[in-house]
Amino acid sequence: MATLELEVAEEAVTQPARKARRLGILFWVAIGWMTLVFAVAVFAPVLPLPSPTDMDMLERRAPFSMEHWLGTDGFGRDELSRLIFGARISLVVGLCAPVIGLTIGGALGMLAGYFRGRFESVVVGSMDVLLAFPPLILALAVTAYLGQSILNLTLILGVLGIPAFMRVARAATLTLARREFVIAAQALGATHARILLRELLPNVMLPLLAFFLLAVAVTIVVEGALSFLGLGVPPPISSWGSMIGEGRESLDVAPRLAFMPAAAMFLTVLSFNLVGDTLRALTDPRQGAL
Amino acid sequence: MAFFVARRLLYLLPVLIAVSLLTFSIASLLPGDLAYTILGDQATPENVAALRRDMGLDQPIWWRYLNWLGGVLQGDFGRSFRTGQTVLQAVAERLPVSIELMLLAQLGALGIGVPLAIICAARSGGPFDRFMTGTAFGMLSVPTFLSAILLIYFFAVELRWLPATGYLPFGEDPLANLRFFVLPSLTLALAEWPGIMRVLRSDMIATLQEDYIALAKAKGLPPARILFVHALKPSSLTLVTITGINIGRLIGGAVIVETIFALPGIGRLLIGAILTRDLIILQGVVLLVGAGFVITNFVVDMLYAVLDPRIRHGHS
Amino acid sequence: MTGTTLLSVEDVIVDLPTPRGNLRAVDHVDLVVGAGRTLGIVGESGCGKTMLSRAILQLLPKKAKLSGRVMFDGQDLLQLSPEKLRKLRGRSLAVVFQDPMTSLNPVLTIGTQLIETLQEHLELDDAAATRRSVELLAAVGIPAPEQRLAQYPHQLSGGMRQRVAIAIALSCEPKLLIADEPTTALDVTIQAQILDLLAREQRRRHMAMIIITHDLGVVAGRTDEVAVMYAGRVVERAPTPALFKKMRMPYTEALLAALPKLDAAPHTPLPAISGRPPDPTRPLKGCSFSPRCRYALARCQNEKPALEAAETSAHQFACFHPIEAHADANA
Amino acid sequence: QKAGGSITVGLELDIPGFDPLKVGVYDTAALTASSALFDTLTYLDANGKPQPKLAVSWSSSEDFKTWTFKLRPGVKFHDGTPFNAEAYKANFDRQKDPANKCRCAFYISNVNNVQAPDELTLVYNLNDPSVNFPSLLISYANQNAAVHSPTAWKTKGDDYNRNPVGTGPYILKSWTAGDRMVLEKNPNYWDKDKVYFDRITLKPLPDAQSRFASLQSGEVDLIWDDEYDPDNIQKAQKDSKLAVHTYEGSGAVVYAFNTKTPPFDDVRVRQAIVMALDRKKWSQAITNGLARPASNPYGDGSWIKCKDDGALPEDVEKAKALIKDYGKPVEFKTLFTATPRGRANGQVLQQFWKRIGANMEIEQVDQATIPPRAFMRQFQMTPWRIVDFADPDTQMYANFKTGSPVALANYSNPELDKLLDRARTTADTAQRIEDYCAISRLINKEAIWFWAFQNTYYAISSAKVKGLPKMYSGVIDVSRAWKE
Amino acid sequence: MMLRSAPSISSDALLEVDNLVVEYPVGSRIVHAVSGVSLQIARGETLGLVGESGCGKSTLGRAVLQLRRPTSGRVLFDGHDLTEMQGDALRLMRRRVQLIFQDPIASLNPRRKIGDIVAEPLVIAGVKDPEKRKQLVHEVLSAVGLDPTPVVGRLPHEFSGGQCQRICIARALILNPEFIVCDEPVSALDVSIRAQILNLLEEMKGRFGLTLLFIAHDLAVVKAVSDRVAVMYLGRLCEVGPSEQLFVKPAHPYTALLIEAIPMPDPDVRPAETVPVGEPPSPIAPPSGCRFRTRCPRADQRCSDEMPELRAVAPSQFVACHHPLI
Ligand SMILES: Nc1ncnc2c1ncn2[C@@H]1O[C@H](COP(=O)(O)OP(=O)(O)OP(=O)(O)O)[C@@H](O)[C@H]1O
Ligand SMILES: Nc1ncnc2c1ncn2[C@@H]1O[C@H](COP(=O)(O)OP(=O)(O)OP(=O)(O)O)[C@@H](O)[C@H]1O
Ligand SMILES: [Mg+2]
Ligand SMILES: [Mg+2]
Repeated sequence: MATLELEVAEEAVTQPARKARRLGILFWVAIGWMTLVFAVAVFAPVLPLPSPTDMDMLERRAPFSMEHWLGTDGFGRDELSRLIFGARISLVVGLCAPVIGLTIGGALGMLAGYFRGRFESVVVGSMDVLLAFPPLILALAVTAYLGQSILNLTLILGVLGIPAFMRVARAATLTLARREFVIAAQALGATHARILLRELLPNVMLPLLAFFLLAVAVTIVVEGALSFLGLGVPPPISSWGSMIGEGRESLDVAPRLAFMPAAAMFLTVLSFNLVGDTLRALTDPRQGAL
Repeated sequence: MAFFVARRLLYLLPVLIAVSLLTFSIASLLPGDLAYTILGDQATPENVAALRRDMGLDQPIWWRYLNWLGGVLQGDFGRSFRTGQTVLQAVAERLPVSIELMLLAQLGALGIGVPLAIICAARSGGPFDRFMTGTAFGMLSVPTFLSAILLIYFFAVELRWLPATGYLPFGEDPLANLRFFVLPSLTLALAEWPGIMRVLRSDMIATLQEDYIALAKAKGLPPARILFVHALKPSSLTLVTITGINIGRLIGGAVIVETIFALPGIGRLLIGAILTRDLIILQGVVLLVGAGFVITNFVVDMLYAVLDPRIRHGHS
Repeated sequence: MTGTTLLSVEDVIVDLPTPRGNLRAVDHVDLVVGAGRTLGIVGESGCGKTMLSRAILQLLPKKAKLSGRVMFDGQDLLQLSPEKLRKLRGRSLAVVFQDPMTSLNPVLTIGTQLIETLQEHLELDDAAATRRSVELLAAVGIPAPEQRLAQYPHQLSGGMRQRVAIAIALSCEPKLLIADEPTTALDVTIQAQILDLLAREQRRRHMAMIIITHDLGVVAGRTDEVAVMYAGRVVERAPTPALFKKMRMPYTEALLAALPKLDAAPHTPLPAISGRPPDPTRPLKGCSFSPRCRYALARCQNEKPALEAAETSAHQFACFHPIEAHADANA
Repeated sequence: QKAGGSITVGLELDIPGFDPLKVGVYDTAALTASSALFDTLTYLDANGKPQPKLAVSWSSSEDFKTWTFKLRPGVKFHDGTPFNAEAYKANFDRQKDPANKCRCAFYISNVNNVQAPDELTLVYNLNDPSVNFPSLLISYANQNAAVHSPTAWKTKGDDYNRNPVGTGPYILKSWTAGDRMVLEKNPNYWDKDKVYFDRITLKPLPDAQSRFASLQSGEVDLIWDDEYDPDNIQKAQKDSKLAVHTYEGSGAVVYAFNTKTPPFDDVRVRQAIVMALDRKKWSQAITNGLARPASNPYGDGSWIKCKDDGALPEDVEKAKALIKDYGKPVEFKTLFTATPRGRANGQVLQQFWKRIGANMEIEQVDQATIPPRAFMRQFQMTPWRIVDFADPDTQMYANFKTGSPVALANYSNPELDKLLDRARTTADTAQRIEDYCAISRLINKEAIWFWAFQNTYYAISSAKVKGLPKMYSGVIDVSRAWKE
Repeated sequence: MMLRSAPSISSDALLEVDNLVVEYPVGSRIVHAVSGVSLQIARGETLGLVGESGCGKSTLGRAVLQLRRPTSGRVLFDGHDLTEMQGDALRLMRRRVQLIFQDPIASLNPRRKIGDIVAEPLVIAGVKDPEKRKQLVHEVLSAVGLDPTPVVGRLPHEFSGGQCQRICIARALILNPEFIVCDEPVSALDVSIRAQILNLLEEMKGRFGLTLLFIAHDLAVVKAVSDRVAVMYLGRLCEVGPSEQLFVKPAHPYTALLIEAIPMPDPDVRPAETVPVGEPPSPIAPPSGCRFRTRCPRADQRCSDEMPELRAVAPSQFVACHHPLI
């Protein structure tokens, strides 16, 4: 059986390539920005910052100074501090709401794509109902009924994201469920739960996560739109979206009040997607195999 | 095909019933009793009770729902308590605006997004592609309420090329009508093209790696024909889905844009209805908008079949 | 080599940058195809057959780096302007791909895909192009060709699709047809039909052809000359009869031996080639077959053998320890 | 002063309609339209004196409880039907009829009935004397005073609301909901020589920024504005091509405590809350200082001027002491509208009260939620507004009299009731001023409501627009304006 | 009855397929993937199953394993009717019957480590002890010629097709099954690797005493490993017989056609152009009578009227043809 000796020497099996080098400078810049934003957001309360809500009503829209590095907003509040505290809200809402969509929509989509049949019709139908319902009305109704809070805001945005996640998960599951490794698991006598969790989930997770990153970006922006309509974060809390909305009113006098949070949002959204794209390329088995 | 159409149409019904149920229950659960809103300073408890009785608000909710549904099935969507307009009148007035806005916005977004996507896909990884990716995310980070006012300042106040706000029906003066729609639809298009571009670009890149594209090149076809005839169509399924969802959403109105540009669209009607607790209008309009959405979805499904003959012929 | 040289590939190298480093898919390859002749290229998966054919067609991935010369009909394809190249492709230089399921555009009708080629190169009007398409489909053995024009690829079976692809390739009477594993995706019975069709059309139109395959059986009866590739290089090249009569390269021998024989008894162990081809991103210093070669000696690991002529100048091989004895394929 | 041309006016809100039974109360946008569509019995001149319009003369009884008006002859509604005392009475009766449950009835609660003894004579019978009656509720085209054609509302039914018919200088030509309302000059108007524009176009432009931009770009000639858009107002003031029109009204933006719920059941807390305010800074923060601080419900525009209105001093230290004295943590919620101005006020107030150790939570609700919450007393503190009234009686009585649905503070004080009753039944103006000032002192001392800013009304127009009358009660009346 | 005429070389049949019918509903129509197939496989035997793409080979294989429930018919495994089994009973039975797929890379979950993939059957079978599992995984990986230590921690994409197929075989073997359905296990592999895997399968068969149902479309490959060969066409069996006999003297025209179509690696054998033109008909509307008649040079009226039954033409060689070649 000489022919059977298949040496699996170290180099015969593909080495996971040295990842760091092929990530590129942009990736690290993006990581750097994300780290910075997360760090200041997490440590905002202990940073030596002026209070983001304390007003100096006579020092409104002050320009950059030693005291207020990025100046003050329309109420004389420290802009830098509001940006940093705003990052907390934008990130929390921007991350938590898609998580809701990811878990519920992802689970529904996987179940629908795996079990098919009537269950699938019901899931798809109810998602259509959710989509057919004007989102703003839902947002208005929920805030009117449950009141305005970050939690409710997150819930609304999360629920609104469910159909999209469902679609992504279902589409991925549909193609995967016919793949042979799933049939192989069935042939081994694996239960449905095991197949869903062990075989499908790790594979569905990838497109879902890619979509998740996009959803983070969209959520941060949509939160701003809701703030503009008075359905966003309750004042005096700041979020980037609400800051853009407030800044819009003094676009003539102090355009930076709208543009600084927009720039923060842009950099963060861009970083998220850069990192997401790179990570996806990295964890894609097909690309890795080349 | 006929079977396909019939089945989709049948599917419309349960979705619409669910939408109407949802609307009705949400509308009924809203705080702020209609009676108080109508009575205002007259809202003594006795007056409120009497008015509620008059309006049937003291009936159980399912009874009210069935009543309303009965009316709807007979084509009677009811009348606004505030303006006296019927739901159908109100929608008939507003819908053309929303539809025109939606169409022009989609046209704009596709007009910007599709060519860019094709160029980026054809040169994926190149400097132009990277630049456009950055620009796309930049545009995503400018909310419509900001871009709208910037466009107004620039095009209306500074350059005076276009009106800042307003509307004229198309029938009255087509040219003026279009001038009024340029900025609002541009605002929406600016918000939407990044999504369109991203989606189409990645689908295009995948398609361009297909064997049949290699074959098209090997046949010596000109690059334009390869991109537009061979690659675009098979890459556009996701694009169609996204556009369908966007259209469905915009039928329900683009509240922010309508507010800023003072367009009398469905979005402002809806928000006005909810802010004044004009529930009859709210329920009716949401139902009609929902129907619009479902029909759009239906059209999108049909479009899949047009785009992809495999679907048309029942192969998946 | 008889007749005029139509295509000559000279010292072609294809490098593909990958995340794991440079991948040399085609490594110093020289080939010649005479007008009206058939060349078979054989080799394992990943040995660079497709990359070589794409290098000839100038259809390499964007990031690929190509060097050497590809002389076709007197002009160097590498130096041609894209526009000139485009005029050549489909017109004088046609190709059929491996998988008929994926090589036709699923959203365009058969007719469109045929007619666009005709109109692009022959400047026919619609009626003439349609007429010619029908003739072509009939020539490749498709029943009811008029109706097929309006159909989409998915409405045809795999064999028929491959026939359509062949019809497209033949449409402008090319001088050279490259068939890149045209039957690998097909059933045995259909494979035979398609190969016969190719041979027939080639004879009829007097065009040159390159058949790429991993099955020595396919090239045996149907080619004038065979080149065996391994790890990006041509390791043996000979007129077909000479190759099968007297193969010199141990790899060629092993490849042939590994085919299950119809006349062997069931359960006879097959002489398999142990191991697997080297990682193309980590080229070996010596002969790339040496780790799997039962004749390999120290020299094989340290030095790359060049392609040298054997008995005749038409038979070349790259090996320090060629098989001297007559290797009977059916032994 | 030349006739012809047209004017386009940008208003904030979409007008729901004109039928008082449907809309209840006209808002500022509706008033602009109604003052062009409808006539009233009188109007106020630049000095605030009533002048004849549909009424050519009037007289009152000794006790000021009966007012008799002589009507202008030959006036016709836009639909051709004649205007006369009977038509006027029909308008009044329709609003007063309890079966109609009109919100508008609230404002005519002091009128017992209206009689039409002959074609051109109209008699108002009041419950309580009213010295200034001709300058009060009949002097501008609000829901009560605008005269509609009875034939029109009877024949049009539900559709009348959006197809109003009056006697005014302009006729409704077309009206697209949410968009534009086009009014054309009434060729048969009794006073048509003083009406210049051929056409008035009214547009709802809900967004303040784009509304101002529309004025700048010349699409509209005049816009409604308010002090919450201070940057633009101040910019316009400096711009020679634009003119800012303003009227300092009576009435005020106010806040009511719910005195039945803790912590506002304790007067110390209420006083502390009021004393913590710094209205100057407040005005600076939200309106660049345009808003005028208020210390009583009447305002500078009112004829009630008090030497002492009993305003609590702005004194943080004292406020802190009161809170400390109260002993318990002061935490409460205040309703605000979910609008930029609601948020702005909320955040500023929160700051003031934080300084004295009181913790206020902003509860943002949509506009439709505030009235029911207020009427059902489901609040701790709510914003409210006292609209301009030439006579404070109606509102003061409703807002503070024990048991009134609008007495939001839930506060009952026999002395206050007594003062309110006396102020409404007295004919002597000096006595009434004295009483109203006493009421102000009492309310300020008890701190059951507090006043934020006096009502100030703004309109910005292109400098070419002339002839805009004073914006009494915030009405932008362009029906007699012209362009240079 | 089919059952009585069903070919059998041994009374000790481990697997007995009896008049199996499998249909797929496609929209409003039905794909007749397998139409009344009866087979027996003796313990220790390898039955080769050949036929063109789409003729129902995989469907048959999957129906045997109850991965696709048959429309009708029985599948007796060691005397138990699998079609009647449900839930846990079936799951227990599955330890004794395994499956190897055509595409080795697709049949391994791209996101799980090789160690987990190979241990998965043990986990499902309830082997709780991780040490025990590890030991078994190492044993079986060594048995298929892979060095366990570097392999277990890696992902499938890091392996070549041949190595992946070894992993699949290891996974199939780890529970010591008695019977394995090999669904085109070498079709996706290179000539050189193919020989390795075929040899490995043969070796494993000897070592573990396996019974195999070996599916392929390549007759030469089937012949190399099978004791008997069954030829399928469009959902029906055409011919069953001992492999050598079948190749030397095919009885069914279709078998003959298949043998003829094998490309011979010999330049002197000029391929004869006798292959009939024509594509396999659609399984949605199969031809009446003999399903091969549309492509058969010998077909006559009887072939379209009457369905040929499987009958013996030589010792243990059975054919379903009205006009057999022998
Ligand atoms: N787009 C690409 N990017 C990077 N490497 C590639 C690409 N395409 C092919 N390769 C690599 O180039 C080498 C040669 O590939 P090629 O496709 O020419 O092989 P082949 O002989 O045609 O194989 P097969 O029989 O599988 O078609 C292989 O190692 C392959 O992995
Ligand atoms: N899930 C399915 N739904 C509908 N039809 C199916 C399904 N699976 C297979 N078929 C059809 O059933 C028939 C038999 O398919 P099967 O996969 O068993 O063929 P096969 O002989 O294994 O082919 P191949 O050699 O291509 O693997 C084919 O016509 C196929 O199209
Ligand atoms: Mg290839
Ligand atoms: Mg199969």
